[in-house]
Amino acid sequence: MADQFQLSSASLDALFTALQGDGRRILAPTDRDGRTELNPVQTLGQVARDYVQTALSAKETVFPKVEQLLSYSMAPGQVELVDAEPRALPTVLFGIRPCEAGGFAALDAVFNWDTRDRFFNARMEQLAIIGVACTRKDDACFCTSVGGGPGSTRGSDILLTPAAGGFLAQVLTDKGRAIQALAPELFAPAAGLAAPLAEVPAAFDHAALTARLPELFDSPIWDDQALRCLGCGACAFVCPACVCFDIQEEADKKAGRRLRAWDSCGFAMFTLHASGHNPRPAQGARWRQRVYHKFATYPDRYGMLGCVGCGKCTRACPVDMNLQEHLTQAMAPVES
Amino acid sequence: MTDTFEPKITAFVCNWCTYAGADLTGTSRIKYPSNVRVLRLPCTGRIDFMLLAKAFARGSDGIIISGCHPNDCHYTSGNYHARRRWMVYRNLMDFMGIDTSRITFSWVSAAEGAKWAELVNEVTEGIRAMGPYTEYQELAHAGVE
Amino acid sequence: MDLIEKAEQLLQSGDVKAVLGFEAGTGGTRRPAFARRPGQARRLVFDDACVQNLASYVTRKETRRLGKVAVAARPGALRALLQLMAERQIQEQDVLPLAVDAAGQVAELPTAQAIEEHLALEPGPVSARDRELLDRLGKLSRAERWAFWQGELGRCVKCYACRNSCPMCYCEHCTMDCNRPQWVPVPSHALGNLEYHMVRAMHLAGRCVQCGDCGRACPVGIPIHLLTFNAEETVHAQFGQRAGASAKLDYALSTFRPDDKETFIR
Amino acid sequence: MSEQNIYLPHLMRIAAITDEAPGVRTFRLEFVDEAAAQAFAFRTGQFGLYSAFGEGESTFCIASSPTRKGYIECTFREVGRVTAGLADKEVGDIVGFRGPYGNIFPIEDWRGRNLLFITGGIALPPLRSVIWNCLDLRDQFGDITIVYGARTVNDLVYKAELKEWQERPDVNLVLTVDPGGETPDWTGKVGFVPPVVEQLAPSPDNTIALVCGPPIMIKLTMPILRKLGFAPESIYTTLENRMKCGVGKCGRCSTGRSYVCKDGPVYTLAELGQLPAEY
Repeated sequence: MADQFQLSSASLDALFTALQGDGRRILAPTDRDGRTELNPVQTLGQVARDYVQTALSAKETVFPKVEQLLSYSMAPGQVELVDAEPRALPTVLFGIRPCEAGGFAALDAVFNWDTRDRFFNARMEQLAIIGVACTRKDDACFCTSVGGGPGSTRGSDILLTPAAGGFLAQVLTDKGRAIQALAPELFAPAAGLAAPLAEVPAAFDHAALTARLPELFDSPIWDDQALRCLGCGACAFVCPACVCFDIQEEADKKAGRRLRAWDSCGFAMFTLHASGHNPRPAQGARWRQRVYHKFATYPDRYGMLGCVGCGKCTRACPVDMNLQEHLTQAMAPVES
Repeated sequence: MTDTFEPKITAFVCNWCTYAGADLTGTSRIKYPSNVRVLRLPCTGRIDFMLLAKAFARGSDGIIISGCHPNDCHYTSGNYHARRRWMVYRNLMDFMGIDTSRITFSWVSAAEGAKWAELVNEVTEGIRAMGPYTEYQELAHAGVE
Repeated sequence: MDLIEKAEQLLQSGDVKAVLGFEAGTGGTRRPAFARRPGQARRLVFDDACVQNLASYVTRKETRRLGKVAVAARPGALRALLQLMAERQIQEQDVLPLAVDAAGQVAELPTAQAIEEHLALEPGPVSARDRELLDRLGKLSRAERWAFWQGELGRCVKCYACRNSCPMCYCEHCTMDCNRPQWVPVPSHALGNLEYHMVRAMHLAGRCVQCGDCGRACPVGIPIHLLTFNAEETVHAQFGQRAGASAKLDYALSTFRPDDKETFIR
Repeated sequence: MSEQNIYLPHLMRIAAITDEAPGVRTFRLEFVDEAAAQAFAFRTGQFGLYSAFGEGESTFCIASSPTRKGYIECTFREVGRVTAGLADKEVGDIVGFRGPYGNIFPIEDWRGRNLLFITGGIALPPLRSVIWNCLDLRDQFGDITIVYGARTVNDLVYKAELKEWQERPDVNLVLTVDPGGETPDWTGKVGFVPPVVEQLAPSPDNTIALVCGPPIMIKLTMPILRKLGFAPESIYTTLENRMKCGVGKCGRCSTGRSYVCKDGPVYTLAELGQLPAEY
C-alpha cells in the first residue's frame, strides 16, 4: 500500500512552484482554443477543469510524433554520420488519467523487449507522472474492461484523487517520493480517507476475449465491422499504447536526416511491398490486425494488453469505430 | 545586418518566351542583379504550385514566375491554364498567411529583354527591402524533436 | 414511406445490396451504417445529428465489392455524388441516392438530374458559421493569419482522417503516399504539415463540395475545411462554378477562358 | 549512462558491383571502420537494413556466405526510392548497413542430410548464402540439388556461379525459364518452377527442402512437396514482409504473434502453419 497524504489546492499549486524550482517543466491538460490538450503550465489554475481526456495521448512526451534518429553529411565517396541525442527535458506530466498512465508500460514493452530504444528511454527517465483519478467518465471509457480502473495506480508516480478542498495523494514510486521530497511539508497525513470515483462498469472479460480471438480469426465480423472504417490513422495516433512507427529520410544532395514518425497498421501503405503485393489488402484485415495486436499478440508476447481502455480512439474516430462495442460484439457475435 | 542581406530569388520561367527574353537581356548587355536563379521549364503550365513551396522551403526570399503573354503560348493554352491555377493558389497562400508579395507573376516575351531586366531589378530591390523570408525558412527545422 | 421501410423494401427486392445510412453511435452521436439485410434496416436513423458524408464510401473497394448501394444522403453527399459522376468515378446506376425530407419521408433520386433538381431547393453549401470563420480570417493581417495557421497546423499529426473522410479523395495512389519523388515530407513536422494541407486544398480546388467533413473528422480539431473552402470559393468567384452542382461539370482547373480576370500578373 | 542508438548504421564501402540481370545488382560491401569489421559476425539466413543515404533504408538478406570473411554481399532489384538510390552508387561509394538481424537457417542440424533448394527470380540471394555456406562445408551434407527458375535467361542472377555449380559434380543444378523466356542456345528446362519440381520428383528421404521465391511460386510449390512426402518441419522458406526498424519495434512486419524481423525471416512450413497468412 502506497503512502497516502492530503494536498490542498494551494499546496498543489505550491508543489508546481517547487517542481519548476527543481528545473522541471510541467505538462498538463489545458483548455486552449476550445480543445483539451497537453501544454506546458506554470500554475494549477492553468490546468483544464472538468475534462475527461485530452484528444491526443501523453505518449508524445516520450514518443514524439516526429523525432530525429540521426543525421549525416555527404561528399563524393564520403559520408559523415552524426548520432542524434534525444532532447530529454526533466518533465512532470500532471493530470493525465490512470488509463493513460498505464499506457507507458505498453510502450515500454515494445521499445525494450529486446534491444533497448535509447530515444524512448532517455525521455522516460526524465519523466514523472502525477496522475489524477477520474471522478467523471464518458461513453467511450472502458478501463475496467481491460484491467484498469478510474483509480488505478499503475503507471503513476503519484496518483491524486480529487477530494473536498483538494486531493488525496498516493505516493507510489521512487520518482514520486523524490517529488514529495522537494516539498514534504505540503503533503499532510491522510490515513484512512477515501474519495468517490467515477463508476465504470466492465463491458467484457478481457481474458476471455484473448482466449477467444484465435478461433475468431477467420470470422466475417472483422470485415463487417470494418465496412465503415475509413482507414485513417486517427485511432492509432491518439492511442497511448500504439507504438508502430515509420522511418523517413529527408535530404538534399549534401546532407540529410533520418526521422521517426508515428505510423498506423490501419493504413493500406503500412504493409505494402515494393512489388505491389499487400499481405493485408483490405480494411477488414487491417482492422483485425489492430484488434489482434492489442488483445492477442500483446498478452502472448508481453504479458499485458496493448489497450488501456481510455477510449481516445473511439472519441477520435470520424465514424465512431467504438472499440469497446466491437470487442463486446466479438465476444457475442449475434447478428440478425 | 540588412546592409549585407543579398536576396535569393528563384525565377521559374517558360522555355519559349521568358527564358528567351532573359537571354536577350544578356545578349543586349543590359545589366541586372545576379540575385536571380533562373529555372527553365517547358511552359508556365508546368510550373506546379509545389515548385513555389519548395523554393521557399529551400531558402528563396522571393520568387518570379514568368511565361508567354496570353495568346502567345507555344503550346496554345499552357499559360491560360497556369493563370487559373495561380489565381486559386495565390488566394490560398494569402489565406494561409504566406507572403504573396514575395511572389511576382509576369508575362515576358522573347522580345522583352528590357522588361525582364526591369522586373528583376524591381523584384530584387523589393525583396531586399522586405528582408529574408525567415518565418518560412524556419519551418524547415521546426516540429522535430 | 420512411427510411426503414424503404431500406427493407430495397434490400428485400434485391435492388441494392446495401443501404448506406446512419445509426445511433456513442454518446448520442450518429455514425455511418451499412444495412445489408432487411432485418438490419431497423437500425437506421436520419436526423440533424447525421453529419458524415456517406459519399466517401461509394468509391471504396470494400463498398464496391458489395454491389449497388443506396445512400441515405444529406446535401453534402448528394453534391459529392454528382461531383463523382462528373469525374467519372461512379455512374448513375452504381448508386441509388435517397433523400429524406423533414417529415422523414424518403424519395429516390435515381438520376443525376433528379439529384440536381433536389439540390436546387437546398440552401448554399457554406454554413453561416463557416462563412463567418472565413470572413474573420480574411480580415486578419497576413502575419496574424500565418500565426493562426501555424498554431493550428502545428497540432496536425498526419493521421489523414481529413483525406480519408473526404468523398473526393478517392485516389488509389495519393500523392502523399508516393515517394518518387517525395514531394511532401511524410512526417508531421512544420513543413510536412504545411505542404500537406497546401496540396490537399489545391487538389480539391474546383472539386470540393464543401461538406466540411474533413474539419469534422480532425481528431485534434483543426478547422482544415476552411482551406479547401477558400480554394473552392476562389473558383466560384472567379470562374463561376461550384463543384457538386452538376454531373456534367468540367474541372475548373483543367479548362480556361481567354478572358479570365486577374489583377496580379505584370 | 546513455544507451546505444540502435538505428545507427555502419558505414560500408562498396568494394565491387556486379550487374546480375536487368535492374538487378550485387554489391560487395566492406566495413569502413576496422573495429566494426572485426566485431561483425553473422549466420546464414540473416538480413540487414541497407541505407542509400539521401533516400532511406531497405531490407535485403545477406546474400554472401558467412564462410567468406571480410565482406558481405547484397543483391537487389531497383524497384523503389531506396533501391534506385543504391543503383546510382559506384564502387568506392559509401552506403549504410544495420545488422545482422533475424534468425538463421539451422544448417548445423542438417549434417548428413540431402539439401533441395527451390527458388525463382530474385529470391535466389537468400539461398545463395546457404548454398555457398554448405558447399564450403561440402563433406557435411549429402546430395545437393538446386532448382532455379527465372522469367527469361537474362533474368537469371549469379550467372557465373550458376555455371560453376553446373560444372561441379557434387551439385545437381536444374535451371528453368518461363515459356518464351528461352534463348536459341538454352540448354536448361522451359517451364515454371512448381511443375519442374513435380516432374523432378525429388525424394523426401533424409532431405531438407528450402523454398524461396515469389509468393505464387511458394504457394504452388508447397503442396507439391507435401505430396512428394516432405514433412512440414523439413521445408524451409523465408518471409519478405516489409520492415522499417528490423529490430522488433516498428510493428510493420508483425504477423500474428511473430515479428518477421526477430522470429524470422526463416520459417519452416510447420511454423508458417501457426501464423495467419498475412505475408
